[in-house]
Amino acid sequence: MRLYNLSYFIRESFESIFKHRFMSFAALSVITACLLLMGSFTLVVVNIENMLKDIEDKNEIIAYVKLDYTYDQATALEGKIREIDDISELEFITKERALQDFKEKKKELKDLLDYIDEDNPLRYRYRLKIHDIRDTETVARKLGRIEGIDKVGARSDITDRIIRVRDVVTAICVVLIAILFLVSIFIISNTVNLTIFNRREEIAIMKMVGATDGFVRFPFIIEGLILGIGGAVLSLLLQWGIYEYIASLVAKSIPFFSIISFSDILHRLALIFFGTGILVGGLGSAITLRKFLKV
Amino acid sequence: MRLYNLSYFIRESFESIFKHRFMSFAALSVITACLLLMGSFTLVVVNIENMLKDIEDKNEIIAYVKLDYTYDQATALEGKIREIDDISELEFITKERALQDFKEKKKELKDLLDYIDEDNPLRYRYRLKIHDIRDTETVARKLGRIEGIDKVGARSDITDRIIRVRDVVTAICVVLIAILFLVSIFIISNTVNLTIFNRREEIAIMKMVGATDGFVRFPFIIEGLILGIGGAVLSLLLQWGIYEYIASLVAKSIPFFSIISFSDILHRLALIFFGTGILVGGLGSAITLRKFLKV
Amino acid sequence: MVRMLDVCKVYENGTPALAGINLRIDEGEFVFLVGSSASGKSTIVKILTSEIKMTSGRAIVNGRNLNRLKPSEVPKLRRTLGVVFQDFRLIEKKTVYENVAFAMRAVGAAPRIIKKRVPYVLKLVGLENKQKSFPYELSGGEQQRVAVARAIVNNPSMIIADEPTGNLDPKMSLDIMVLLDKINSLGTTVLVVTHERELVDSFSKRVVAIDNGRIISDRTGGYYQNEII
Amino acid sequence: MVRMLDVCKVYENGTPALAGINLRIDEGEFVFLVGSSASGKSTIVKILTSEIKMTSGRAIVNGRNLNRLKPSEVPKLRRTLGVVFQDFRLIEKKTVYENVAFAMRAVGAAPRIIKKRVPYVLKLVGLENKQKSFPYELSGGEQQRVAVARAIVNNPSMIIADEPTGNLDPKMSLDIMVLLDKINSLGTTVLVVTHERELVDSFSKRVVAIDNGRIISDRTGGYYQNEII
Ligand SMILES: Nc1ncnc2c1ncn2[C@@H]1O[C@H](COP(=O)(O)OP(=O)(O)OP(=O)(O)O)[C@@H](O)[C@H]1O
Ligand SMILES: Nc1ncnc2c1ncn2[C@@H]1O[C@H](COP(=O)(O)OP(=O)(O)OP(=O)(O)O)[C@@H](O)[C@H]1O
Ligand SMILES: [Mg+2]
Ligand SMILES: [Mg+2]
Repeated sequence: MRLYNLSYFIRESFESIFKHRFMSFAALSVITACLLLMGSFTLVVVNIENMLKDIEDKNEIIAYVKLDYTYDQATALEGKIREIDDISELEFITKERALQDFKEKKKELKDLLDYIDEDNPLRYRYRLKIHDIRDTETVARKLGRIEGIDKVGARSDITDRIIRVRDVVTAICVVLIAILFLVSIFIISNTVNLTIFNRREEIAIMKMVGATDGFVRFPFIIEGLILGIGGAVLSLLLQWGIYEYIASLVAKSIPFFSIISFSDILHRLALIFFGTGILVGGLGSAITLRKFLKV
Repeated sequence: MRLYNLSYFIRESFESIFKHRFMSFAALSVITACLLLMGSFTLVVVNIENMLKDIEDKNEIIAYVKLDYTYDQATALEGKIREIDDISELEFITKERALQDFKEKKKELKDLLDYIDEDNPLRYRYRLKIHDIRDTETVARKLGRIEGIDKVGARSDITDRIIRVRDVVTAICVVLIAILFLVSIFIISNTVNLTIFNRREEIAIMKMVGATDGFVRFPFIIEGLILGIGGAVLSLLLQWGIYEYIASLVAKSIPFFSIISFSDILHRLALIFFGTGILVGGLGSAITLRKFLKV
Repeated sequence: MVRMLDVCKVYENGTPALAGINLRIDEGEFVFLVGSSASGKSTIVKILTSEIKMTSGRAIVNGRNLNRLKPSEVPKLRRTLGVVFQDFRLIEKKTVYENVAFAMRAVGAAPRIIKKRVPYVLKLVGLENKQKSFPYELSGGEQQRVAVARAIVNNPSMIIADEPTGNLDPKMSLDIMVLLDKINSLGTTVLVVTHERELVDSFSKRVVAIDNGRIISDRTGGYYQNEII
Repeated sequence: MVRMLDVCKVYENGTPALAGINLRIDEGEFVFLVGSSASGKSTIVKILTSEIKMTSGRAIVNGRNLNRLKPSEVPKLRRTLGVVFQDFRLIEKKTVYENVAFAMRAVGAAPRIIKKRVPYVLKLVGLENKQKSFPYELSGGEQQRVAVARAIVNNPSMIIADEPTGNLDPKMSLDIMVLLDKINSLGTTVLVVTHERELVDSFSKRVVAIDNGRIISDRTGGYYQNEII
């Protein structure tokens, strides 16, 4: 392709966007709107996943040391426990600490418990967290096999619930996001279709005066790309504003809920936005055009 | 309007949908897709709200009776407690039941607790639930003022958290749904715009041969209505299928999570779908047409 | 019936099209409007049909004052006119029959009457076999004849035909003109814009010639005969 | 250069348009194609430009066999032709200049050449002042002249003009025809479809007459003179 053709194509595309501003505006705003929907949904999902991760983090396993083990014997177990994979945090708790904690939790029984201080019935114990909540049972079994560990308190009922809730939430989110993406892409390409359909005569005339398919198609594709990228930029900016606003609202009303910062997901979001914009704007135009080029 | 005009308008609308099938299909599928998005989101939100309600239901207030009250004195308090509004459930728990429960919860301490059976340090108590979790504090205060109630255990920290989470979740959902609705309506009317834009010449010609605005507009509006209602029916059916499928998936994997049955929300959903379809299809066409009727 | 008084038209882009037109066409007249390309003929037609607004001057068409015409009255004016547009303006997605029938429906004609009248008029222009064709399935001349049929179908009180025979062979052009003449003899005012000199000369009618937006001649019979090119 | 051998065309809706056309036009010839409305003239043009496919028969245009033309070769064929379409087919959103320039860009002309050639050609058809106008801002005759300008701008080896003067006054029609004649004398083959009998008679050229999809006469000079209507 000659260089002056390229410059012609680009000039032509910009001019055409302006000349068909009614349709360009329609296409641009639909692309922006759809990307915004995709983005909002992705952000919500990412935050939900993050919240579930938080809950998982609070889930812990307690390994009780045999009642007759001395302090030294109990602390000596640490090495063996550390041999188990997947453990992310490990903390040794003395009998005294345990009783203290218990008293604080159950103030009602404090008087009662106070007079058993000398004869503490509690055991030394380890409190540990693991990387993947799914491995709770495996880790518990491994802990149980260690000589000196009496009992393992893994609230596997709750763990199980959390896992299952997370799985279902993830599944629903994936389904919803998939629907949303398909619908968005469908809507965008539909709009692109309509705008090109609107110009089918123009295309036919170009072909009649001897233009090749490529020559007709090129400016359309560039036009599609410009609109796609424009939509991506616009929606990214809008998304940013909306997200920061909602995030600040949430931070004010539920401070214990940690919201992911926008910059952490910016690159992922940008990838989705520009990917979709370019794909549907450029490739979408190219595919739609085929239909109308057969003249 | 003469009767034969009406029949002409209706025939004309159906014919026109068929003749412009490319655009009719575009409009119909965009309406369906957008309604489907709205619907899916509404269903998710309704279920989340329902789940939060479930959690609220599990939240309870404990009113402890003075330690020196006898069984008869303690049970006599029930009448006074019932005088407080908002209470939805009320249960009296004896000292013995309370100790029993406690032992079961803390099996570790069973041996220790066993030998205080004769000297039970626990108090009689009432367990109660209220209609609106927001009133927890008020109810707790009122309970505290009753002669014979020693202490009120309302986990107002957790209650507070739940309230705040619910409020934020509701707020986010409202914002997201609002965005989604606006975007959907925008996209649909955009598509309607484009299809009418595509027919601007046809409209201009009709006006040039002496047709009044109303005469040109009427078939367009009927056409818009048909497409809007068609889209609503289609999306309602699709929504139903998708929902039942996901619901059965969820029921299998997290049985403790109660999903609302589709028939319970059918009427609300139908209202949204048909409302939007009719509004944007019919009214949208009417408004867009104004622009092109000025010839 | 037309009265134009000092009508000027300058298009939005600054092109002057009419520079003071004074024209009076009475009820029942038959007038040819001739003039070279771009002299302003179609502009006059567009002003008479209220498709565009004049820049200055005054005009009355079929008793309606164009200077004070409300938007809601425009359809009423157009219903008294039968117009053949230079570019035909057929509805692409309607058949020949429907294109003509639509003009009747727009004026509120009853279906019974439409069913009789449309085929009759299509036969007049020689298209009885093309009723179910779409415009894109017609030859240029056939499209033009559909436009003529649509213009006369409502028995308008005035027919304005902008170049109604440009795509027709001489024989058919003559037929159409004879048809318009016949309609005229029944009382309808007729204004025909045309380039076809032979045609103009073969009718002894009033000929208004315009050039550069001005009327340069207005007389009856054989306009071209006196000219040398 | 055209060879048509028993070319027939029946449209999708069953309308027979051509019933065995045999036509030979040699390099450098000037041919008028005449015939009444709907006789099949435009159908021949559309087959030659590969806009539609013939139903049966064989045809060669400028050395390309239409029966074996691949879709990718269609643009190459069209670049050797300059076509004036009966319905003009100007791009609505491009100015007069751009409409003509586009045809040059499509064949890969350099911008420098385009900048010189387009105004020159527009001047030939008398539109030097309308370069920046859009088609809807032009009179019927002006649009037609843009179409003529576009057809000749690329110096095609053959010009096919379907009714190129239907909207032009006699003087301008003659000018256009003289222009085509001049181009022809420089070696370009020219095929003109027309109804204007005077025009045909004022040139002593080969006249092919067609009726009902068949060639009924093919001789040189004064076709209409020998006819009585
Ligand atoms: N919409 C418009 N905007 C700007 N200029 C216009 C417009 N329509 C017509 N013109 C210009 O006004 C002048 C008169 O145009 P008009 O269409 O009245 O000519 P005409 O006599 O009908 O010519 P023809 O015989 O070629 O149809 C021309 O110079 C034309 O370019
Ligand atoms: N796309 C089409 N589909 C069906 N029939 C068609 C189509 N195009 C043309 N015809 C028919 O084919 C016949 C010849 O048409 P054509 O356009 O070749 O006529 P023409 O000689 O150019 O006439 P005119 O001088 O009126 O332009 C006519 O009867 C016409 O109705
Ligand atoms: Mg004109
Ligand atoms: Mg033709």
